[in-house]
Amino acid sequence: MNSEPRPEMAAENLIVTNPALQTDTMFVNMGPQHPSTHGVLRLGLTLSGEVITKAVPDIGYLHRGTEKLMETRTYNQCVVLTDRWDYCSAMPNNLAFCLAAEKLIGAKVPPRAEALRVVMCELNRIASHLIFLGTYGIDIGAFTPFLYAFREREMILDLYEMLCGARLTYNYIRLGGVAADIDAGWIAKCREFLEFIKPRLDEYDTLLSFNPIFLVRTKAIGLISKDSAVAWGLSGPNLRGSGVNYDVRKAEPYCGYEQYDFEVPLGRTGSCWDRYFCRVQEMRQSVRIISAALAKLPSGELLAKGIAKIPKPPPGEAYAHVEASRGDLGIYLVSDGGTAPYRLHVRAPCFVNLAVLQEILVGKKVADVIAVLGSLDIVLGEVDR
Amino acid sequence: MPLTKEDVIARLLARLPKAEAASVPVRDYPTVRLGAPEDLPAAARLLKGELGFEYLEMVTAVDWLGPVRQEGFVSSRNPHPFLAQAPAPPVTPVAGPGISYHPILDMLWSFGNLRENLKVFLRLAVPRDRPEVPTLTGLFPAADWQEREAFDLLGIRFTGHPNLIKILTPDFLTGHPLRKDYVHQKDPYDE
Amino acid sequence: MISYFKAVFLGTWALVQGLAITLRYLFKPAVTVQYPTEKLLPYDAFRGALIFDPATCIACGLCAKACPSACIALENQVHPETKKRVPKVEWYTLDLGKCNYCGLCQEACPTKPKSVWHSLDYEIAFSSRDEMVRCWKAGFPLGGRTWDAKKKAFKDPKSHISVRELPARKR
Amino acid sequence: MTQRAGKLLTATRYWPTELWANPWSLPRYRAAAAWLGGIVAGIALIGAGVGELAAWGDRLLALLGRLGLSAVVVAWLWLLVKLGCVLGVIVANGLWAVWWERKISAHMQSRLGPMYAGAFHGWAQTIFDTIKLLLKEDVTPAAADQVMHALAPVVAIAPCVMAFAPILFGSELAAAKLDVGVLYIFACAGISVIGIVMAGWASGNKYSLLGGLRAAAQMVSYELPRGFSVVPVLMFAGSLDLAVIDRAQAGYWLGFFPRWFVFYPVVGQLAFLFFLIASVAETNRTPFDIPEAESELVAGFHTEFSGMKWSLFFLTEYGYVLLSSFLLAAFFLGGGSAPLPFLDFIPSWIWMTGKAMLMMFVFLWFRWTFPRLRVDQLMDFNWKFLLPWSFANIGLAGAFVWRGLG
Repeated sequence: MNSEPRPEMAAENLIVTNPALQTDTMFVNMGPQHPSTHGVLRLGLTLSGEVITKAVPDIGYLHRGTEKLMETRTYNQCVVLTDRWDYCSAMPNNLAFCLAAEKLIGAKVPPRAEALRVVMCELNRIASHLIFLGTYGIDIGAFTPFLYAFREREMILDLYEMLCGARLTYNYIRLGGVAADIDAGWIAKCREFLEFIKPRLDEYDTLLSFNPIFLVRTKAIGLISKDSAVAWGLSGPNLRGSGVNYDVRKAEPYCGYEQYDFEVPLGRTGSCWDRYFCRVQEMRQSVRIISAALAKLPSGELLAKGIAKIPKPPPGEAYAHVEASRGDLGIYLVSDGGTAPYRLHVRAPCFVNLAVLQEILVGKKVADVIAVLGSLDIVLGEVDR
Repeated sequence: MPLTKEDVIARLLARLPKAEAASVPVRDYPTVRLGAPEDLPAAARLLKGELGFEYLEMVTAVDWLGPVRQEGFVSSRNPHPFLAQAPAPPVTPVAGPGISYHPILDMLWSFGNLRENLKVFLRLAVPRDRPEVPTLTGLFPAADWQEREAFDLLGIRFTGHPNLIKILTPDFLTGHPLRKDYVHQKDPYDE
Repeated sequence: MISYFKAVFLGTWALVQGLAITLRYLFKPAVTVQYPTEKLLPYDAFRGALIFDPATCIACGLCAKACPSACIALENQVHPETKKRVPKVEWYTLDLGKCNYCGLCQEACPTKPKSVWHSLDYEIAFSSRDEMVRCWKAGFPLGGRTWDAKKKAFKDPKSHISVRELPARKR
Repeated sequence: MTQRAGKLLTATRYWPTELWANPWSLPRYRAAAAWLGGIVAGIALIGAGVGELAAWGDRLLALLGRLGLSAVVVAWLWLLVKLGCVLGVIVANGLWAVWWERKISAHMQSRLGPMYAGAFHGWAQTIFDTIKLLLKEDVTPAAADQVMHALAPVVAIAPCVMAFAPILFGSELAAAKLDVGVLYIFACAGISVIGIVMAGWASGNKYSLLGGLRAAAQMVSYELPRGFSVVPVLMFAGSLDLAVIDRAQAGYWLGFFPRWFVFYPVVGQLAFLFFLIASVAETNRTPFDIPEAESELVAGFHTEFSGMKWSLFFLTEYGYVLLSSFLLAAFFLGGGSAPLPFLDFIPSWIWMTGKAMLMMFVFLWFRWTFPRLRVDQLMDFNWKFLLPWSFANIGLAGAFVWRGLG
């Protein structure tokens, strides 16, 4: 099986354009109820044979208007709503909102809380990337890695349940700190998990990453060039898969990320496989960060002093962004001095990442739609908010 | 020689005579207030071309009309034994002290320079009744959906946008939900 | 030519390695729980269905204020003679259909032990809207009762809140 | 305030780190191992007690002959008996294969699979599923071509049943003795694709249409390497008759090493692999399941089928899996001969079925390990790799035969 890209067989050249052939295009409606659109995404595909000539993503089926809802909630209550954006990795959502609100309030987060935030966000990154890995396997047709990934993710969810009582919508990171402390038992369990996941990641590499069938399905598919990735505003592994070295954790370190030694995995060509493998490598880096953070966990308070139960930040505007599992999650927060945010805007990474789909799908095959869409790793809860 | 925040503001102000440094900046970031919508393409070209801000991060706006109105909120339809009306939304926003509301939409763009790790915010006040702003889709493809979102939720018309249609809210919904005077109208899915 | 055979061989070898992994797991014990016959007990911190104890409640209303989705409603008892409010709850309702399971009410509750807290019950399900509203009044059982909107009467919830919440009552 | 039924697992969270540390300490693990060993030994012993099924068939035929009926009636009766047996095998295989697939896939994925129906490891699950399918409403979409839609599953399954006629279920145990058995099987199996294309076209669904067309292209293409990869076997055996091929593999080299075709150096293994791959592609199973690729085409050509029509397609698929498994066993794995001389006491039909089941396991194993190829890659693989190399393999086999090694 050769995985070399062959320009003469490139899908772009297969679109029938000769009018003498009397061919007709076919409109295929993919979603919102389709097994592989990862939620309620609808794609309007115009096909010429099996080759796509036009793709129109249609979103909004899951729009819940959280930005509006937050205008009538106190800052503490807003944290609860942030959980619902990217429900596969809710910790960074909590964190981004809290960072923005803390900027407005001017709170100083204690070091132990910062370290715990890092641990939880990185655990969440592993959990989220495991979901990606599993579902991407299904998209490509391999069912088994999905259940392996969920088996490992289950352990992370158990850790979260032990910690804060919830498995998906944590409401753990609060204004000025975190809600619960970890004890020796938790740390032991977490180390057990970290030791367990390392060989599993190698198994995924065998089952998926370096499986020749997987390689021919994802290498040289869905290419996004460096310039194109930046111009479309991609972020997270999608941007780094194209070789752009931009990670908020390195660019604007928050929560003391500058203390931890980790690498930012980069792809080379911006293909589906590069984006996929960036995530796999990020899991390895996350394991590293968590181990380091647990090793030198500072002691002390969990919550900053002097934050009111119902905070009223002084009027002003703040922008905070974090490297969420799916990219650069930015929160723009405006306070008018009241108890509720006057205006909150989410720069949702999935929403921005998804927009590139309409460009890169053209000329691909139907089977590649799934490969490309899956590699962008969207969560419709965050796309639609 | 690395670019600094001050450089960026200075270069922008030098090119755009009507612009000024924003009086209320986005905390910790350089913020420039544009004088007129016509300045925007020039500013964007300057940012993208000469200053290397190739990354359009955010397009949004703030409606400074005043605290949100709560009429029309959908309350729970679960039958309640003791109350005729289910409990209302928990917090009624009140006007903060010392802040003046005025009927404008305050646009906000955020550009990033990934090489220098810099970010710059552009602001622009547009009137609520005729919010027209030139589009940036030609320069930044990322503006496509973000502008559509701002159009859908805040009703800003981006002149020159190739496909300015609703993106998040359903087709039957009229009005722009993130405007402060938006009142929920009954729709078939309320029940 | 050599590279061609090498590619074929390495590809086949990678596939065989994948097969070896799945074969290995074939002989490992399953990690799943046979749900209806086996049930996991959640950790003590677990935020399951909300539960309320009228005996310890002082009707301060902090929980209702803390709730982000307005799912809590309550009314103070009024002293029959003086007509003054006493720190006792007359009725208390939890709309589990609106509950976010965020734990803010439990954190806001000032009594010790908590008067409203997340039990360990993860098996709540409703078949109609009125079942979602759990009501507590004097004389109601710990699990509360639900309001039958058609018959205008209280009834016991079809899905009982299990007694498992008792050891995990939050302090 | 009642605690709902169910055993509460308080002590341990089910973490794989705990469970896999020492699996033999788990009672259910030991019990499962004992059951497995017991079942295998039991089947072998029962088989040894029953003896050759072909002999029982001869006895039954002799019994029919002694009833005093005319020869024509006996022939027809005998035909009906054989037809019933083959149909029974196909239906029973549908039940068994689905259950087996679910169990195998579950255990490969660290799950248990069906556990409730029938008490013991959910053995009755597929029977209840069949009842459900029988009772299900038969929906024909409004946009469908009614006649074609109803006809498609029949056109798909009929050739499958026909193809089973010369299949060897043990040495000399076949419904029909055909000198051109191999050709006949391939010819019949090729017809099913018409049913699948009909299904895809008649459904009036774009996904189904794409699935049907993909199926047509794929099955027609993979017929070729499938046919060519058995040519070395036919050359070695010198016949198209499955019974002859079976007999040609009996006996042992050096008294212990079975003379199976798969053990012929290089040529045997290559032919086996090519035939296996082409068979997987013919039966539309992962990694070649693009006609029904559920993540792209929802369910491909059977998206719009429900109830019994759908299960006929399913029966066809599993029927072909069984057919391919038996063919693999007969062509390459020595048919009914025992792998070691001292195991001869177990009759040939047990060996044959066992080897077929092993091959079926390989099918399942592939399915639950590999991702799926894309349409054009699948075609590339066939025309640019499989087909040329199966030709080369024929040449290699020719060299073997020429040197008198066959």
